[in-house]
Amino acid sequence: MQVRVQEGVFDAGVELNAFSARAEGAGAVVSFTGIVRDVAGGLQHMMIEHYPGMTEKAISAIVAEARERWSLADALVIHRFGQLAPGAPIMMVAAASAHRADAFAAADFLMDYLKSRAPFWKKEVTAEGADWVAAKDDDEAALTRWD
Amino acid sequence: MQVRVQEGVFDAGVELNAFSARAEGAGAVVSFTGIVRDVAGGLQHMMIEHYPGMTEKAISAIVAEARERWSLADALVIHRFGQLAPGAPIMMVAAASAHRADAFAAADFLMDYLKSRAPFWKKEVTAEGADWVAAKDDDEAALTRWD
Amino acid sequence: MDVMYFAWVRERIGLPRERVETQAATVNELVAELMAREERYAAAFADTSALRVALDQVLSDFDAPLAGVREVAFFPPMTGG
Amino acid sequence: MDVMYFAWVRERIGLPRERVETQAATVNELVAELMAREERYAAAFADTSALRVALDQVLSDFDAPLAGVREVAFFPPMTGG
Repeated sequence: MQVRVQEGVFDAGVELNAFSARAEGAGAVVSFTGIVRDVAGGLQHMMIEHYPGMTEKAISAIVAEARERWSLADALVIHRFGQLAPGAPIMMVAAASAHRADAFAAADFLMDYLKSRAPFWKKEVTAEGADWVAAKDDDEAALTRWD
Repeated sequence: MQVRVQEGVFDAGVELNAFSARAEGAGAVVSFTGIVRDVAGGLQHMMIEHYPGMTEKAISAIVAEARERWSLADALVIHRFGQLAPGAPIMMVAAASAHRADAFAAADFLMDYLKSRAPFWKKEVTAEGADWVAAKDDDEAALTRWD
Repeated sequence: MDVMYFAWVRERIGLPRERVETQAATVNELVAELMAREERYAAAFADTSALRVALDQVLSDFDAPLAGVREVAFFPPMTGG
Repeated sequence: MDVMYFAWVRERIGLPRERVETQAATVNELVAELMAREERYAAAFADTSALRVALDQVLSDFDAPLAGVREVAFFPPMTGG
């Protein structure tokens, strides 16, 4: 299990390969990559604030929960903070298992919980100003899938 | 959309990065990589036979179905045939979307259908001999999730 | 028409494809003709519930008609992915 | 105890953290004390249903007791991922 909270960019492909190589004996690897997108047009950059100390703890707890629920060979979470340009990777999750259903479910679960339970906040900066991204009701509702 | 059926090895990390770069504007990319694993111990290699001509058609139809069901920026399927060593990548699926739920569902769906509806057959070769891998009832049952 | 065999069906029959002249109206009739030929065909087709059939490279059924079909393929359930 | 603010809560109050001496027994009591201080606190805490609280870096509730807690953090719902 690897949890990284970092300001610098990461290479999703390099991380996927390193993760798959470490997860020896796992036949199924699922990855999710989140990328900064310019939804409304005019995005200059995204600022991500987080709560150092709590962030790592919260993510580790979420990963531990996933490992209890599914049979995983390994799991990976990388999440960036600071200033991110459109098209840049924000975060990445990977889950390795002997069985594809476990790898898919665990990666999906990790994403749902990271969205709403890890202390990150996104702000979109355009020429008109800066706005905090509002939490979506959908994201909170998604957690009930795992009750 | 890209469908590749090939004998040669592919690099999952390189493919993931190229796919993400092409899927401009998609904030969510989900990938699945299948890797040859030595379940029972003693696997020398895996042989994958396929039905040239039908294979590409069947995969393209499955991808088209996924694109009808979910809002996807792009989708990728790579599947190898021939002789594969333990630890080698067998196949890969990727789905890009504006929304993570669509990317996850589409990748999961593509895997379920590729398993049971694309004309590939696996044979495991050990020192004791060679055995065709039997289809699992679970894999056929998994398709009913998408009815 | 061309008849193709894959995986253990190919191994049991001993060849990957052959040209078959037939008046069979359905896949089941073609299977019956092949089984009557030789023991290796009879063995391969003994349990068609364990087999799949594709007509012109599209999955089909054993009771499907063969009119106009150029390529028939028999194989076990797929195990890709 | 240390009180921390994140995202728009931090911006509205105008600082990321401060030391607060308090006898408040619960988070709600601490919020009431802070709101009584100045308008910017009152504005930030006007609708606590739009806020989350963490006690010693673990998500908690506004009616949770503060006994033994060293670090309280207030912030809007998370939007990571």
